[in-house]
Amino acid sequence: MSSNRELTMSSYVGIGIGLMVIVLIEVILTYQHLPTRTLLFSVLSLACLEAFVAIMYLMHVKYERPLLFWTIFPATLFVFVFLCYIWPDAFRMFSMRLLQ
Amino acid sequence: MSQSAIAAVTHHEVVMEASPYAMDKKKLGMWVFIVSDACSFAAFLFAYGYMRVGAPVWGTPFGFSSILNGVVMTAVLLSSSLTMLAATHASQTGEKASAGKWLGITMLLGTIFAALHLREWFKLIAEGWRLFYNPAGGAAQFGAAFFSVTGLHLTHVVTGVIVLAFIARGYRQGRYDETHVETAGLYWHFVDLVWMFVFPLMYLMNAH
Amino acid sequence: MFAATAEKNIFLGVKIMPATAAQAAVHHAPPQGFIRKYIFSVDHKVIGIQYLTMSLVAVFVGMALSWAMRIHLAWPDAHIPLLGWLSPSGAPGGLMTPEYYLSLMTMHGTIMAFFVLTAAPLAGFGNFILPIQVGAADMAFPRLNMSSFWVTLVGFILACATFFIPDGPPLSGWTAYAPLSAVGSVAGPGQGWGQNLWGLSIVCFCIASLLGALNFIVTTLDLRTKGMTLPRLPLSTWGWFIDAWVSLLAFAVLLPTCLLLVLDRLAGTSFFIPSGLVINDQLQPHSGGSPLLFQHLFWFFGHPEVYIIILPAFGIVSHIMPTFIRKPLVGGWKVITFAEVAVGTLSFVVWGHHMFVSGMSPFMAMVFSVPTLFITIPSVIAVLVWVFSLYHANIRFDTPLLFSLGFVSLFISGGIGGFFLAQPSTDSYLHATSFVVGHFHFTMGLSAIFATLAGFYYWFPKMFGRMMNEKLGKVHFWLSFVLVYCVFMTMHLTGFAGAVRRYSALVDDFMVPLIPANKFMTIAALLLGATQFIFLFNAIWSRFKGPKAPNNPWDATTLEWDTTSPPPFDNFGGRQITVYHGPMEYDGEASVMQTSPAESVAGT
Amino acid sequence: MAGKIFAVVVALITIVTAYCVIAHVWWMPVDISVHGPKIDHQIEETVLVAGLLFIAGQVVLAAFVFLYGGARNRIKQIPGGAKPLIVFAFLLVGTEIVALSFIGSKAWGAVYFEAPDPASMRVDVQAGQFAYYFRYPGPDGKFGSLHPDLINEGNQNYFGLDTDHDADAKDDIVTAELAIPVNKPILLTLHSKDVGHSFYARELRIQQDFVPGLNIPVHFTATQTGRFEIVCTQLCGLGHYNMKAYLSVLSPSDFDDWLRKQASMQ
Repeated sequence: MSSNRELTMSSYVGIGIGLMVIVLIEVILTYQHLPTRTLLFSVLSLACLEAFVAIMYLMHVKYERPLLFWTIFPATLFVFVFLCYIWPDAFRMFSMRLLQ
Repeated sequence: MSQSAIAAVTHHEVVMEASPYAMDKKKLGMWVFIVSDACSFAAFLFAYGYMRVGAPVWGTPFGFSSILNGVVMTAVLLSSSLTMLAATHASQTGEKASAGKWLGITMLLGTIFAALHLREWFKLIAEGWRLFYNPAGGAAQFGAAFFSVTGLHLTHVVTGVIVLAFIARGYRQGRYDETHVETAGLYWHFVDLVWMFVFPLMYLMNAH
Repeated sequence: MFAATAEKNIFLGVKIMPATAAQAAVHHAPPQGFIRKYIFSVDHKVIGIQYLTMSLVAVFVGMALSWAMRIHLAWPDAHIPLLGWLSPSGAPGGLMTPEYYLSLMTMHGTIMAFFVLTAAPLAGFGNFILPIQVGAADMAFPRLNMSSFWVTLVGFILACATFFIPDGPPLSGWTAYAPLSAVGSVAGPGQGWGQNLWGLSIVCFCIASLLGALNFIVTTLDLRTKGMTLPRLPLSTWGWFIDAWVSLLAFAVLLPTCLLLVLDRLAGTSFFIPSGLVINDQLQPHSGGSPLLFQHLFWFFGHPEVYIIILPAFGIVSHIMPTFIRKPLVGGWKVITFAEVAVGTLSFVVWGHHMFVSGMSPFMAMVFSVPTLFITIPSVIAVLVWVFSLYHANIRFDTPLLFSLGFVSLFISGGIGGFFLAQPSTDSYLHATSFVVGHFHFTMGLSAIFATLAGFYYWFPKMFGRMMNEKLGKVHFWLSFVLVYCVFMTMHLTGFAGAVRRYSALVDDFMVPLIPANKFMTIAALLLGATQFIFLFNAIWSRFKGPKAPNNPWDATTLEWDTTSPPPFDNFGGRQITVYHGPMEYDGEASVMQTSPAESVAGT
Repeated sequence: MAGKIFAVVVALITIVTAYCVIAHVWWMPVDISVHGPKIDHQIEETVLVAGLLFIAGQVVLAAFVFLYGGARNRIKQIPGGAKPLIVFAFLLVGTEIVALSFIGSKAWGAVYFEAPDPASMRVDVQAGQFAYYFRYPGPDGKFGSLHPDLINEGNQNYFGLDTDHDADAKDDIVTAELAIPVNKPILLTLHSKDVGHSFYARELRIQQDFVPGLNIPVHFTATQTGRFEIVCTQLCGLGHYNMKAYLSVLSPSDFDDWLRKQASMQ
């Protein structure tokens, strides 16, 4: 079983600190009084970056066979992407609501 | 290779087709579980987004203290991920004692995270937030979304701590081997990973 | 150094999986004692039979419910004493009330869709057959497997319990649309604890299905015996494997949906309940939720669910046909599997066609309509494969094949209705008419049931070591086949006249002329139900009195026929199984076992 | 033998079904709306396309089962293997699908994408367990605002109108029947009082759900006078089967008389 021997503990600590830094950036962004949408997209993309690092290194998908990556990512993304079909109705709900 | 596995192989040779992932089946199973669990969390978060987009007014209740609390929680959970890695690492190099120690620390950090989170919950409840009531005015869905999403995550954390306790015990007694520790580790990292989305979406997006 | 050995063995193309071996070792000695052997057994064969038994009970319960409904539709003032005993309030003196009709309809849908059509073909046969077909000693996680059955059973018991609580079963349909299902007992009888139990039952079923799917996926990927490469997997295993992926992702979304619904009901949240609802002159406290959100989340699961039900049927039929037509399917394993993958994938992007008239954005209706129409292409390819494989075949008309052919015919007829319901413009007339009822009873209901029966007649000898009675089997098929068409094709046709579904009485001016048609359907449905008792008798009688079955009664080629009937505890008695051929080595009378080193006769 | 029986049975089923569809044994009522013909045409197109596939599929299945029973045939695959099947599926079914969705999208657009005529007559429709109520704006042409807390079946305030303080609400005309003038564009706004309901008028070729909490617009023009049924097709509770209202399409003069009569009864 390919273990996480490819990375030493110290490099993991480095990654952990890196992730923490990204979180702090998110917090700082939160207080820049950005428009909600801009804030949402920026923190979401940062969160995706974090998730990617976490999956690749902490869960060391990077050191497994590529097939694992190509199994779990498409499946999960597939669901996320197509759940987005609900947004048009969310916005309609805002404009068509009966009692404003 | 763990003693039980060696014994098994010598006792009962079964030549199998190679696993296309070349990994232990428990790990593969955990990955499949993670895929489905991620989708479940996604559904919760999409429901929250839908509520929020559709709401005419959406209150943002969190002051800086809550955000700070959240940052500390994130730090705790992240470091627990690192200690979990240390445990896995130790178990793979056969240092049973240190692996057990690191597992203990991970459980401790997990518990601290849960405690901090519950403190936040009780603070909100004391301020009058409920699943169905929003004291600050604005959509009543905030309480519903916040408590259900973070509640689900909290359940995962608590479950994780309990599972780790069982694994640690079984590992010390030699009933479990390093693959069990590694599999539990995968779950723990996943809980951490989910928090990386819950924190910005539930806390930062609701900071005033 | 463990890693090292693993790498080395992969390099050799053969890998020793210590964990698996350990599993096998642990399971080498069968458990002792009745409880461990037959009740809380971790043996996939016992669990498979447990699932099938549960589904058999469920299917007859569901059928009885449909009988009661059909009788009420045709003869509204008929007294059914049994109902009066079951629910004095719902059917005083056996005369069904409108709300009790809806309760029965809800439970018919729930029990059939979840505990029969989802449980039997996938969890039932999958559990019993899949590990044997890949040459494994058991599922990847036997204890998990056992727990998923028991959780399913709890779900089933919760669902049935609704009949015996004073409140009665819920009346909001198996789709449980909010807000009717979310506001609580104020919305009508059965909407109190009946609906709560329903929600909890579905939550249990979701968890069990997720665990089961996980188990199937890992078993298929990791526990294949030497030489059982993916192209050599039997087509039924392909069906279950693809199906496991679909149900893994779909149930992962239904679970939170049901949890949110339960929260709305029990904790006062308002995910699915908007502001200012006045029910029975009572202003509801909820505010700001959206019924459409529930419909979206439910159908995101709900449409894949239809394919979760039909994909194992695809697999079972594709597995059975070559055996009885004595030749491989056209295009071998590739084409049919491609079709199944395509259907499974597309099934996630078409759910909106259940919501064309639901107030969803009309632009989204177009977005959903196109993939819905395109999903017919892989379905048509699958049908063409089945039909054109019959060309120059040597067909043996045993009962399993008859049911497979019936499946193909029903699936064609049902699929045709899809053209009407996939287009918003035509759906806006036919939506919620009996056309829809006929359509989904053909495609997911009866097709899946026919495939399941085919599988049952096919694998019964392997499961119980005895043959079923062929004559009774054939009688069962002919009556079922004709009567199914009498009931559900008539539903299609009356749908064109706008016959609205889910009506407990036909009182509208334009519904009254349809009463004769409904009487005809009712009689046919009663006969159809009665026919199933032939099957029940056949199964029970053959189980104990049937002639002993040889190891391979159908001269089939896959692994389950290369072991005793019924198989020993570890499936192959500790033999090393090595696979040399694909699953469809048929050439007329000649056939080659997957495990035999002899050279191929079909060139697969 | 079994094969021959199977073939015959399948053939019979196909013939009977085809007959029932072609002979319109059960069929749609005559359409009375402007957009209806497009939908009818689309349904006929689909009947043609789907019907041909249905007959072809069943007949080929029956024929093969009829021909190739027993052990005497020399085993062989169809010439060219699976390729022609796949090509056939993609070309024929694919083109049919594209054609259908192209024409169908026009019919759908005619109903849902066209903005309602600004001159259309507005009627507010409220569905509740288990009845429809219709509201006409009255002389001032304005609808009074809704107050769910005021809804009271007892004093017949079905919409929750505040007639004491709300001037717009005073002259609103509430009826239990939907009467409309013929050949005049109508704009309905559907909203529900309690749970989900639906507005299904077969002759108008319109089916539209009421979504609690939302205002759903529907617009159409009736081309024939007469009295037609509006029924609920969205499961709404125990009275679902009996939830209906009547749609009277009247000549303009009759309609004015009717509306005056209703106003006097408020």
